[in-house]
Amino acid sequence: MPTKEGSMMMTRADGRKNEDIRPITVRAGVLHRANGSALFSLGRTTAIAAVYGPRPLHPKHLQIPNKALLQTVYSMTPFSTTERVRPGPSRRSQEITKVVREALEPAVYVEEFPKATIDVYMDILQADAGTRTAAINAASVALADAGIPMRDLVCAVAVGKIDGQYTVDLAGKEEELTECDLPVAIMPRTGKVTLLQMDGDITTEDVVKIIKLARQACGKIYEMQKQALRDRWLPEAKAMEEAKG
Amino acid sequence: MPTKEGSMMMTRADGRKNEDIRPITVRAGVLHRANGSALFSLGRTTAIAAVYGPRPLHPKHLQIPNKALLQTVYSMTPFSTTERVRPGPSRRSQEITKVVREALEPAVYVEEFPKATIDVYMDILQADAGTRTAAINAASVALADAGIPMRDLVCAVAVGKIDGQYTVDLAGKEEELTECDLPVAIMPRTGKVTLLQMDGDITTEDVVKIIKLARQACGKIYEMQKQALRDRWLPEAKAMEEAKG
Amino acid sequence: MPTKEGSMMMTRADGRKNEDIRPITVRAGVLHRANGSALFSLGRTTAIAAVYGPRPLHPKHLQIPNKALLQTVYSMTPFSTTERVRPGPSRRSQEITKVVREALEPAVYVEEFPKATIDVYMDILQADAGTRTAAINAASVALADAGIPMRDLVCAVAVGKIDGQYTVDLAGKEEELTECDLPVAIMPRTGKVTLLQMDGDITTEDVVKIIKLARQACGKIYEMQKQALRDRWLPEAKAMEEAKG
Amino acid sequence: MILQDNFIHNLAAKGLRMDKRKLDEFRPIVVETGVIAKAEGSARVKIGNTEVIVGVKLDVGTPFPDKPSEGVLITNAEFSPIASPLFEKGPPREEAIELARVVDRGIRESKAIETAKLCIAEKEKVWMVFVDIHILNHFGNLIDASAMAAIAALLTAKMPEYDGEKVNYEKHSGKLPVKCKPVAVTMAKIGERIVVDASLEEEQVMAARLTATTKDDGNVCALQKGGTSSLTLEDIESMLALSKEKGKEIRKLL
Amino acid sequence: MILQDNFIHNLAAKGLRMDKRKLDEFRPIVVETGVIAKAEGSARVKIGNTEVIVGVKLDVGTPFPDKPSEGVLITNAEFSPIASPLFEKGPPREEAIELARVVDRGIRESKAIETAKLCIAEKEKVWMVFVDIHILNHFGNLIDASAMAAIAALLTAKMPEYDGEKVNYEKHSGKLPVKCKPVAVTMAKIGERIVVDASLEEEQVMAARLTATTKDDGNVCALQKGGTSSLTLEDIESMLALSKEKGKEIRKLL
Amino acid sequence: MILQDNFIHNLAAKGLRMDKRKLDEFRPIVVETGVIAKAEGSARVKIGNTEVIVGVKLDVGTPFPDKPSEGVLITNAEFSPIASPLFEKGPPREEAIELARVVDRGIRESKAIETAKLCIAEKEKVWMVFVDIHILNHFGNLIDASAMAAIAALLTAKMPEYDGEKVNYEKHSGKLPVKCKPVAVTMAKIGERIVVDASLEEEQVMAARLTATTKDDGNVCALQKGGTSSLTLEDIESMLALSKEKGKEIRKLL
Repeated sequence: MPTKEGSMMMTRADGRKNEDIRPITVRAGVLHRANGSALFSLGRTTAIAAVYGPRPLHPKHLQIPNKALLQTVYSMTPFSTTERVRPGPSRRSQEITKVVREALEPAVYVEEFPKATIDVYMDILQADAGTRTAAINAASVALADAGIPMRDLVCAVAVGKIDGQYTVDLAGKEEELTECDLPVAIMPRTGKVTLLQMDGDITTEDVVKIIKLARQACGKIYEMQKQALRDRWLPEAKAMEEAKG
Repeated sequence: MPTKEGSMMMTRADGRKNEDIRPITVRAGVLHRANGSALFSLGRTTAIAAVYGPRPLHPKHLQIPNKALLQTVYSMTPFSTTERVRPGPSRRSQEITKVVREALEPAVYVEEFPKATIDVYMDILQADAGTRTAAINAASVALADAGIPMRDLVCAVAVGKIDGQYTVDLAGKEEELTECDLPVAIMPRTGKVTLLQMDGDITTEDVVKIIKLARQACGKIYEMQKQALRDRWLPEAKAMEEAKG
Repeated sequence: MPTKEGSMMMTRADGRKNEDIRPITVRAGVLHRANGSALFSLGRTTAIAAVYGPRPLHPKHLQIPNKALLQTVYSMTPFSTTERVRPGPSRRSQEITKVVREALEPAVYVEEFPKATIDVYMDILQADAGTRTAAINAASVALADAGIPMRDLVCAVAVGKIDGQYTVDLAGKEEELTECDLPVAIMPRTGKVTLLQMDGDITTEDVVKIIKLARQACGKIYEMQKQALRDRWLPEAKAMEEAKG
Repeated sequence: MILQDNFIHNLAAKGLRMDKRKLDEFRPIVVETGVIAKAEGSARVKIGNTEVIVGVKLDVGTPFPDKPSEGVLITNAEFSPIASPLFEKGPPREEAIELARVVDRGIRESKAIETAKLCIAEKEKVWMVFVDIHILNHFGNLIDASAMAAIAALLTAKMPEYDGEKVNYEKHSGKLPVKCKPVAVTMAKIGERIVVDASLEEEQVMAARLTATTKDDGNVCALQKGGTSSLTLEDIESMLALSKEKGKEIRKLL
Repeated sequence: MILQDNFIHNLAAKGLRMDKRKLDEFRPIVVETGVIAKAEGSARVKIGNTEVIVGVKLDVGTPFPDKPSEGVLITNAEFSPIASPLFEKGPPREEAIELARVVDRGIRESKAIETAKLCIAEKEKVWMVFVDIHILNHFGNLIDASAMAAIAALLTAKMPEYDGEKVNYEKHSGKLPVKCKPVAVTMAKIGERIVVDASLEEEQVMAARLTATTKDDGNVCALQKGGTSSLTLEDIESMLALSKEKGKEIRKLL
Repeated sequence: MILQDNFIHNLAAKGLRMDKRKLDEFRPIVVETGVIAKAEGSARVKIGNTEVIVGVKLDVGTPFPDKPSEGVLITNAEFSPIASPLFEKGPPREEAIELARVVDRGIRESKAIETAKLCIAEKEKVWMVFVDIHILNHFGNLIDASAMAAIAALLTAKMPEYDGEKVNYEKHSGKLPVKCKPVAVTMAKIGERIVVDASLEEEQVMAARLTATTKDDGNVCALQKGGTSSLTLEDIESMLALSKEKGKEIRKLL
């Protein structure tokens, strides 16, 4: 991990220190037709997630006897990027749909809902690097918001290395400058890794250091996610409490 | 409505008066594998429609408990226009498929056939303006030809406004000259409107006048439609009568 | 049929005589997850076929009450030709899928497996003319390898006419030089024709002569096919025999 | 369902609605612009709980052969599954296509965008204006919300710079030339009564609907009837009058 | 179904057919041209109740790299659901693709269209000839009807004018250069007998079929065997002879 | 199924595997190149019964606007139904897309292909390198087999000649410039143990997997975690060490 001194010396295009993540916004319950939902922004990257289910899965031959099928769809809105994105799935979005599902499933008690489906839709409203991690952060809050039993929330952030410095939460042109782009998702309680991808050229030691740094950076995201859920549910809980009392 | 004098003064590229529709051909029973069918030509615009059903709808989850599902498909043949149309549905044809269905359904006793489907296919063989109205005119006769109980036939025509003159049944280059293009479908017995669309820029008063004019112009279409059904079925009815007697 | 003398006079780009087919390789059981499989090469043209089934057909409404549904898919690998083939079905491959199915079905006792499906997949690994005939030759061995009861194997070869000479098993640029390209499939025991297509411009007499020539050329293919099946199954059969004895 | 049908019908017959609105009353409307950083223009519109985002993107492309010196407008709507449990992933369905085309016609026929100013080189290069509609919450009346968001987004859209070879989205040279504010008002017929801004429940029981898009001068520039029943001429006359009145009110919010 | 199968087989064995035709007799053929106003060429062909329309459209496009100075032929068939309750909307199925490709090969291999005359500028611009087949009534033998309609439409097709930039479809400069009349004749094997112009019922029970397309000089330019059964060499010889004879008769109608 | 699950887990806990391999032992690997006549480069790789063919095709195309002087790499995988009864015809599914993208990233991020040498005319013409992966037998660990076959095929690929107008595939001008050998090693976590080169049965019971692609110098150039469970940091450290070691062994076979 970079020392405090080290990181002090280096500031980034947007004024952040290397270990800083961009300003975060998290809100739960933003969509009104879904069973659970959340909006997650990291700087100018914004993901919105909706969760439906658990509900019966049709057609029946897709049902899994001992657990729920977790289905995900990641997609970019056409206006989210500098160059308009053509509507419809791309190879990139299909791969992300898969890795995001595999990042979320370890945290969900899918075994509680045999034969059911839990559907998670993630739309990227604004894209400025880190869309898959934003999608995971939003989806994890949306799953909790839907009342689906979970082992933990999932927190995700991408880390890179610029001019020899580990750099957390790449944004804008940093993605072009980095020697590697390493998105990581973890379950903070245990520190277990649920998403790990990498593009670049670094040593195996660097990989381990970067994962540790990502784990650390996830701390703040985790707090914000929990706060969003408290903001959403505490007033209701209180109201119910009072009604009872 | 334009006065007789007014309309006398103005003749159109094809010699028609403003309130005149192009020569009409209607024939029922032109297709031999469908339960009902009709061909409808308005000048050089020709639509042919086939009706199948009522028949059981599969898969079952699409069935509507208290009425038949009316399904329509409007499509252009590749050779129907000056520039070849690529086969397959376009956004335009999918919208027309929807509005045509909604133009026909008010006339059909769909409630008589719960859980069934009634399928209406409309192919445009020649296109020279007014293809959606021709499709409706053909489909309505085809539905009657199939023996499906109906409140009324549906008659349709497009009206525009050229050089301040209301102009019925736009054809050829008139579509480019008009200040508005307003396709209307009605059920002649009650005068109720089942299709109404408009592109253009006119006053609300003009809209009302144009709808009235369209209703009037539909009178001739209605007569021709009924005649086509009589031509198709009277000989058969007579033959049956004679057989009995 | 060309006389020996005639054919001697004329040798081809690859040194073959007119009635010669290219070197053949046939191997059965090359794929390990399929119920039956075979690889068939004719010069630089290579087809590989996999057979699954007979197995129950879903959805049920596709089942045929008195026989199995024989399903085929012919496809070219992207790297099989000089210009890369775009993945996915083309109109050409869909037509070949159909004619190949109709070339194989006469040889299969489909009536033994009512309501079932037998699926035959044929991938062209290398294409140097004659891919549909190679696919049939491979598929026919794969069906036998799967233990599906058959009236006979199916053997196929294409014959053309270059400079007035009937020329068997066109390869490479011969396809451009020929006056006609006539792929033929037969069941050798009876000589019955199960595939017959032609592009070109020849007399009806020529057609008949060419079919006869193709039938003759299939003899060698037939022997090789049977040998491949013997090579595959004889050791196993012997082993079982010995185990019994 | 049938109970609710009757309930809504009975209410309407008395001039009442489930959510206590008057028949000619919209739910509260909120229009917010500049909500998407990378779009040239954007707006979020809420009508009650219905919520729509529109992003406007610009790019350089070739004009249509029959309009060689005019910019091109392309309107697209995605019914994302996040907005309703009934929306499914996959190609846009009929409803999404109709929505996009009705919004498109309102903009196009009102000549809101001065497309002649979007020509860079005749026959070769013009600006393409992409209007992308994204539904966030579907509680009825998507057409009016989308049309509002579309014109609001267009009104705030900035022109990126173009150096003859590529578009520089980080610099801007003025605003997209938009000269009027078409407003779509959709009216539903419930029983014999006409209501504006139908809620989702009302849409499910309505007999028919009419969308009328009016311009600043009160003229109509687009009409679209929907629904499986018919309208009388009197219905249409009332609806046209209503669309003009409501259009004027809504135009003030843009 | 099985009853009807046996019935047709038994009849054929006696040289008879359900509709009283002889085994080598076509149903009545009607060929009508110029039936589609906006097509450069068109024809409607009826064989009994089977009815097909073909429209020919011309446009300017780029040639194939391996034939830089030849016009391009594109043949397409749509099995519209209007023609049969078994046809469904959607992308063309195997049968439609096969039909289009068999018709295409008949035209292409007979060199009926003088494609060298359709070159406008080598490697750059040539005429594209689109032959679109649209089935109206399917009562069997679509291939022969479509091939007839295709060549009839091509024979009457006019060349629109081209000024180097765009096609003027309202003016014409002569006819499409077509120099011969390929005719497809499809023969079905029913039991041990061979029939021409199979009806829909006969197609359902036939063992196999062979389509032979012959040229004016009697040469064969395309063959296509279909069906799930086989043919003997004798079958093929009879069929080839029959196709020549029937081709000659049909050619007179074009 | 559950019985087999437990069986594999119990074995792994004891450091054993169904096929008697050690936990860090690959099945026998066979690499064969030049197997496809018409491909510029090709390889067949077997890992045990798993078998994959990769063909490399070259063509001339336009570069991406943001990399105007670099060749283009396109990697595609088809899961042909011949390889597994569970593969179906149709567009590539998620697994095939992931496979292709992981192989692609290994080649791309290791800069194995010297794309700068594939520029013919800046902004206009560059070589396109198509890497097509075709699975023949699926018995687990498709990623490693495909990555091996891809780099083996690239290493043997020849450059066809290009005369400024068309590609002559019959003549060659040297080899495709490939300067290193990225190797993908996929490790599966079964219970608490880590195995390399999981068989199909092991893949079905594994909790998670990690693919690490290493370069000649031992650096990692691509990572991809898969599976529905999680990995500890310790797992990842062991896996990275293992991938380096195994990568070195496999590199010798290329």
